[in-house]
Amino acid sequence: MRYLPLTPEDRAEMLARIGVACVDELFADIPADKRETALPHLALHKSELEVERALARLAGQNVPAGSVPFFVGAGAYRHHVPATVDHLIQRSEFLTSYTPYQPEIAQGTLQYLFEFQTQVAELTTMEVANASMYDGSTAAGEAVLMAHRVTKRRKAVLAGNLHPHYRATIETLSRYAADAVVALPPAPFGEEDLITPIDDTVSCVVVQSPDVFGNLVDLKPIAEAAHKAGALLVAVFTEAVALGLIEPPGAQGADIVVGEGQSIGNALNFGGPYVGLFATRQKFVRQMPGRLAGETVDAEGRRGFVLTLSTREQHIRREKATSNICTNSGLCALAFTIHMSLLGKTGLTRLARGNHAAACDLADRLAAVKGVSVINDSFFNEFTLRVPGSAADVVEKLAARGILGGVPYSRLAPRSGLDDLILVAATETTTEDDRAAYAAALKEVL
Amino acid sequence: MRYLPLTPEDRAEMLARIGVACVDELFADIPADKRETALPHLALHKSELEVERALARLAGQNVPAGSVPFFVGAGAYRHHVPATVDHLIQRSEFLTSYTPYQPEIAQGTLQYLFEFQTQVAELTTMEVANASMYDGSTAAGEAVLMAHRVTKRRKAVLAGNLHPHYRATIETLSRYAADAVVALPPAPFGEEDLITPIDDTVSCVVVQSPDVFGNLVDLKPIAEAAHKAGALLVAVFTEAVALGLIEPPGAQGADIVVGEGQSIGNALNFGGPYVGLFATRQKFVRQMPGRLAGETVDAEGRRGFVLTLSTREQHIRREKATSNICTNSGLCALAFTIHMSLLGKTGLTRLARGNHAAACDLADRLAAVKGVSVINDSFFNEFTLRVPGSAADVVEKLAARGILGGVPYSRLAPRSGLDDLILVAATETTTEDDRAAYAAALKEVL
Amino acid sequence: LEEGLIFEIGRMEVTGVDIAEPAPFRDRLGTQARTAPLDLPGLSEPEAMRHYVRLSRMNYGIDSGLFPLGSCTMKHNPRLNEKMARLPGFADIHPLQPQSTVKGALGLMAELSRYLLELTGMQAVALTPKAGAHGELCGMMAIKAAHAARGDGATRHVVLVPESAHGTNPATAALIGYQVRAIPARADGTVDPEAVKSALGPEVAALMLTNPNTCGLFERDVVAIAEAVHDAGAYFYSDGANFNAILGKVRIADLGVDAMHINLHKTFSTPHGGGGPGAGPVVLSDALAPFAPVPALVATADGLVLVEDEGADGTELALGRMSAFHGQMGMFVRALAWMLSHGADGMRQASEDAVLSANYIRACLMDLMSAPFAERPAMHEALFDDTWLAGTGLTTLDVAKALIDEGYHPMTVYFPLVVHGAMLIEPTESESKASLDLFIAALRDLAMAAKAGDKERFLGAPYYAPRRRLDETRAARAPVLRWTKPAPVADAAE
Amino acid sequence: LEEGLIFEIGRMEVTGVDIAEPAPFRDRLGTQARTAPLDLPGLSEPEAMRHYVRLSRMNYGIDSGLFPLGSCTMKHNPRLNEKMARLPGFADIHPLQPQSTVKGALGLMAELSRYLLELTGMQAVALTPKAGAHGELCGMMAIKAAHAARGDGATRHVVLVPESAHGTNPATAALIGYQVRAIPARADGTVDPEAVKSALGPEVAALMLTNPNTCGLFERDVVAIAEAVHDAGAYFYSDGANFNAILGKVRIADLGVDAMHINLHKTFSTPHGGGGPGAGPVVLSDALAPFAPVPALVATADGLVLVEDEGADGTELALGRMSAFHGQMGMFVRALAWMLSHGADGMRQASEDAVLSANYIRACLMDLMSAPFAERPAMHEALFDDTWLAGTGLTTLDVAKALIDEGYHPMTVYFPLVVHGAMLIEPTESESKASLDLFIAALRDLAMAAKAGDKERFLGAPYYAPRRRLDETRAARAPVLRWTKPAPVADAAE
Repeated sequence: MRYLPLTPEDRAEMLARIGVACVDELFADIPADKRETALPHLALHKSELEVERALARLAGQNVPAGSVPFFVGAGAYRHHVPATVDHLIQRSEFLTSYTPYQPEIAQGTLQYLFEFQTQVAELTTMEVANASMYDGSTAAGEAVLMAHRVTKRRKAVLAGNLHPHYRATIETLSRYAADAVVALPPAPFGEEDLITPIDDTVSCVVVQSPDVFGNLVDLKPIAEAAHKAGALLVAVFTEAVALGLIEPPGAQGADIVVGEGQSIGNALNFGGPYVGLFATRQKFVRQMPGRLAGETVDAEGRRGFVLTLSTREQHIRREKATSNICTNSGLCALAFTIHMSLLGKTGLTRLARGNHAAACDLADRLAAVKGVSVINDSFFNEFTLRVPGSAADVVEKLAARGILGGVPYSRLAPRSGLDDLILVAATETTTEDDRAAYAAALKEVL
Repeated sequence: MRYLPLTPEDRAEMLARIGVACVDELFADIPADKRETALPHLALHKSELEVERALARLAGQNVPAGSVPFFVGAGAYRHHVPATVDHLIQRSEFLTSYTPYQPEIAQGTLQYLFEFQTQVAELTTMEVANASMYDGSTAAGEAVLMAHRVTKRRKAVLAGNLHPHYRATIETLSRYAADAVVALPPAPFGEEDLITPIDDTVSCVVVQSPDVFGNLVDLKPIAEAAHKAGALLVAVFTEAVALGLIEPPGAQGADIVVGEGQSIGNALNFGGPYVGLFATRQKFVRQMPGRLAGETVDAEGRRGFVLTLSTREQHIRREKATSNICTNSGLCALAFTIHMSLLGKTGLTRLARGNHAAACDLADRLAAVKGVSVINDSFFNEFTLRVPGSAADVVEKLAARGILGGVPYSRLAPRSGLDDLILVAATETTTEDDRAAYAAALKEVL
Repeated sequence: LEEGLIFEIGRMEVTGVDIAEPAPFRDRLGTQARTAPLDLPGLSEPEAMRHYVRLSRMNYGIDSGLFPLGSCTMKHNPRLNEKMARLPGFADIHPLQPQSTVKGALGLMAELSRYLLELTGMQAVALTPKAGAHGELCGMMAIKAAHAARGDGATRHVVLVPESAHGTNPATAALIGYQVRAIPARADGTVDPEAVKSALGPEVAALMLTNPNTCGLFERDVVAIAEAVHDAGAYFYSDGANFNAILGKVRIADLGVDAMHINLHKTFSTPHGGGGPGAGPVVLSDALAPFAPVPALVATADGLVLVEDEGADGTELALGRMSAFHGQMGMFVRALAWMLSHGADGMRQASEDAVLSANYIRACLMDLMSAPFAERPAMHEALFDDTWLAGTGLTTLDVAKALIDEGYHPMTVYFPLVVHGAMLIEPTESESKASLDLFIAALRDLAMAAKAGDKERFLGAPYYAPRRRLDETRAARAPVLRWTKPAPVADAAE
Repeated sequence: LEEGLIFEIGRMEVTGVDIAEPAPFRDRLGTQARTAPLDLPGLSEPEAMRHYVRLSRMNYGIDSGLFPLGSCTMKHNPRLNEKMARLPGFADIHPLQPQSTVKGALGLMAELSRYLLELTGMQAVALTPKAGAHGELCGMMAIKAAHAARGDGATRHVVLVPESAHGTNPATAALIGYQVRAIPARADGTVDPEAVKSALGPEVAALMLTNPNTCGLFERDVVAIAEAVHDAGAYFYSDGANFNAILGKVRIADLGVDAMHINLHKTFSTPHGGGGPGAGPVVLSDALAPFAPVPALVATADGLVLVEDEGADGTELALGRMSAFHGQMGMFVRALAWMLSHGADGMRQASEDAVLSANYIRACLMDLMSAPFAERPAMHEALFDDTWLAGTGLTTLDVAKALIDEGYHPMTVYFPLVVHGAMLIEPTESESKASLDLFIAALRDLAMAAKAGDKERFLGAPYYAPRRRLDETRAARAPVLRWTKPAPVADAAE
């Protein structure tokens, strides 16, 4: 076996040194009647070539986004990632390192986490950010729990236009933690009233912008109402690139900002691994979940970085921890921070503008198709199309024509009654030809 | 431009420091009437995404070997290369380093070259090897020049079954160096008489085994005859994997062994870059071309490695150098040595046996097709098929059926009159299905 | 070895990505165009390459040397797996594409599930959890859901956790409102079934047990413990962190386990990546299978279907949704590549080699270092305490830091909490005997130096790392968690 | 930082590649089965990974820091290019597949050719040469063939080469039987047309000239030199090693060049890889174009065809074949990716930035270090000699080794030969101003230390590298060029 360095001779010598006759003596504590002697339904070891063939066969049964005109978003976005990013995250010293609990030999990880935290804080216009969560949806769940800790209240209000998966993730967590959730119905066609549900029992109101339908939401009045009631505003985003062009939640009064960081530096990966962004105000930092890298000095006075405030964490605090999170998204955060460093303000702004331009062009083309309308007043790189009949059918028919045209809202929220809406995204990776092909195909399938 | 770190402000500051008004003043020595102000027929800079699209479009117009049943050899062989190899050669410190003229900060390169030299010597059963040449064919040219230097004679005898490209490479070099070449006619069907042409004006006889038709050649009698006449035996191979299973030239009296190293660790790459192997006897080492890494110690007595015997080389010896070679195949040699280290004797022997088994199976299947014969008495992983009619037509017809079935000998040697022979290779990357498909298709096209 | 922060070396007008400005168009940002400053400096590509290469060189990884991190299982990460995960058919597909366009992805998830179920003997697997702790959360939610469905959810509010457990266990239990009751270990380092029995009662919802446990021992009374738990109407949650020791040696279903998460990034070698991403699929017993979260993979007459809706047929009891989308596909590919590569024979051999290596290390060091519980065979970890340091004036931490100077990552220290000054060494199956022997020699040398009174070698360590010991107290007292622009330096004339 | 040789750490029975034994079969090896021993130890995959990662860490690359290697042009290597070269449509195609199955590959070669011809203004390009020196050989063979075709091949046996030339120039000329006649440089570091004229004669076949030359200067009388060469019936070969300075600034055809090789691994950034592979396409003038080697790419009515046969129509005058197959395809892809990425604007800018940076370095150092020929603008290299070291007891080599301790690769030293103790610094266009300023500061600090008499800092340098200075004399005196099994140690009792 190519991965196992010990030879039969090595094993014999080692057994002799230990003083046992055979390796099974080392497994003596497993009850004899429970021991397994084989795995009869699993194949024996395979060569690299055989494994490649087996997996390539499975990969070949999928339609990669890059092979077709592609307009799927709804929480995960296809952007072009520079080759440098993937090269660098595969450096042995990044890829095969551990959580940086030994800072003397983990300054590489700790410094990029410190840089990542700064970038996330800057992007969201918040004061501090942590060193990443699993993804946007679980970060949203953690944000609600944190708001409960900060306000000592246990009821969250969720906007109706929150991504249904995020809503479900929060609801699941809250249900098992026995916390209350007020989830408003989706409101694709008009402005939602998020003020009325806020009272002094509410710990936080969770609002997404751009929301799941693509609308840009003015967070300021909601923040004001929340603050007046002693509640926090938790702002959510699923497309980090948007923040290059739209007003960040931190500038609109948000207290906790969580989002999906996948779209910067990370591939679609069929849903994971992704990277959750989590930012808040300095005063709440001791209630934050997750890891934090902090600056300090070493014994010789040189600047260095360590994981800090770990008394919030499970490995120190156990049942009193702010979260149970341990392994998070280190390498995805690295991809994010490298891509962001390459972009900088100049590149991010251009990227965001290119996305917005592509989406505006696509919206115009599709809205020109008879029977179809774009429901949004405003959007970034994703909008919602209203089609005659079943959105799910339209998407399937487009797929049969080789166009991945978006996500039927009904797939995310089957019993919402909103069966004629398609969420459509256009990034810089779409070409004019792609967009024209979409409009043409849409005309055909309707 | 993503690759150019200077900003307009930087440039202005630097010009000021230099004391010129604009950058064109620095180009003042270019005659004014010759200066170019633009490149009107070349496009402006492109984004990564655009470059990827342009090149992927070209790549998509080719048929990759891995996508079809594939049996092409004739000097370049498709083997499975472990993912580890390509990962490691892309380590920044290997990929972006220079020729190791500064040994204190190039021990990584120097040590692997020393290991490479040892592996090549061991594989060929020779005493010493150099740190790589461009490829097998140019190494063969250098071997002839070296034999001339050693024997102080200027005439080479080339076996008729030498790969025609190798023969042409040697002939070209010899023609311009005004050295004599006796090139025997190809002899696919029987044993070639290489003894008779050897006399005391001959510096070397150049023999390939397995030869271009795949035959395994007994080098011992040729070596004896050469040595008796004061000439050297230059042994050539184009498939390094063969040496895992066949008697190496060094054990049969060869004085210089040259070969193509591509098939270990390196991709097909449409013909390059490859890596030339070059081994000889210790006593000839000062007549060798190319770089040599040697062992020594540093100022603290620690083992270390340096480039050595550089008084043979052009950067020291100029017109008296043993060769003009400078840049060679460092990274391809690294790929070779990593793959070889992974294989070891055990893996190489198994790999070679697997290749031979596949070729034997294919030969049996194809020989069973009516009208077709395998001309070889012996072979390793490549043999020659005699078909009725034009081999070139058969190969084209097979290609039209999605099978890359080998190389018509007539493509390599258009005026040899041998128009009905196909060189057919089978490596471990062919499957039983591939081989069956070949036999079936061959039956159809004849 | 100093490298500035990107905020120090980057500049606002520089970018390492060429993106053309779009042609003028009417924007649809409404009132929401960004007005806030965006102080994100950029790096040209050569600058970025150098910055991150230099940072990486301050790190230690498995590829640098032996990584004896007990309980964390840092084993070889095959590059084949990285290559496979990057096939466009896996990396470049969207979780919400029509399912008809991702049949291979669903096939891969099904095959991974089959392997996990074969290796554990369990009935169902939930693939979505994103890490071990997230898997624990999923498993414990399933248990809570099962109690609720049975009607005793309100009364069962206690979870039993041995003192030696990972911190995630009590943290997870507490996160969903359980009260944690600790179970002490007995003298031999394992859990006493009698202690479990006396802690059980009608208020107990579950026992969380790591097996092999964090002392590196197999809980030999696990069957009796499981029976007691079940007899008391509770469920048996097993922490799968140490699954690497028993692949193909025992099926946890046969031990009475109801739920266990599997860290793909430990057992199946998806890379740790400086702290993630991981993946924590949870296997479930018959009793808990109906409560698995959505999305769930279901084999139908039309092929595999991913049921995403909690209200759909067959998912009425589903515990809900753990996160957006379907789980860590990138990790699934890597883990399956590892399993296919090893095969049934290689996986058993891997566990045997891991256990053999740990016992070998213990056997070679226990004359110099103190190894508690050494009357039992170790599993894949060798546990030492700090008794052997008595009188040296040195601590476990000093030994760990001195090990850095020997070219190694330290072992896990001060965990498990049940022995004093714990040092937990896990060599994994990835080390050659020569590598183990060098590591043993380094530790023996340190042990002898410690006993000989060479305190300086330890107290100042590490001497040969990119940094000496860092001031963690200062970091926590006034946390600096982000870069901020330095205040302008006051004019010298003032 | 010590790492054993694979022969010391590997073992014969170990392999890092799983290959199944084939089913029994009748072999066809005849009498040629291997009987010779094969002492090639294997490494398991984890061992191999660690071995090479550790070796790599003893190296310095462009990604480690500024690489000021004059005349070698070590610039940023974009990873996009590596990715492109690995597309299966380029990496996994065989040179002898039917041409109908490699139309994209031929298209790529045609596009690369078009770029090279546009940049040089020349008439034809031979893509096959595998490195710069191989390109020189090709170009000089074309010249020899042209003379032969013209009938004066027998008489023209001399090639003129300036003293400042790369060693490959005289070595190449000598390789194909030419006698080398040196041309001295004039006081300003360039070639005097009068010196060329007086060296020319009916026996002269060609002049080989590097331009910009190895002193970093543009040969401002190049047009007159070319005319003189042509007037004498000889050809003008230009060494393209320094092409990086003039991309888009001047077309070499306009200067009278007949042949020039282009190092794709210098100008167009295909990685140096520790010594290769390179690629050395040769551009040819009208006069030499007919003599280009086979294979040659020809546009026909049916599309592109690669003519491989020297006897085919249109290749009657071909000089022959430089090597098997069609050239360094992997390098072609990388070079074209670089050119497309830069575009016409970026390539000009790259040359301007390279020249600007070299002049900036010279301007910032010439008060402390002696810069010959500084009355002329430098091109992309800044040349210093060792006059400034007079009286310090230090040599150019000492400065180079001391620079290692500052975290840099040394500059090119003792080349060109025409100035004493030369130090040739080429920053390339890949450095930021901040990076240049740090480098300048390091050199200024060293220069001041040298002048202040701090000899120890230099003579013992490098202090902070994986190795101190190595004993090259010992290596050459009794060369050890391969590992051999150590003789068994005599028994201690004997």
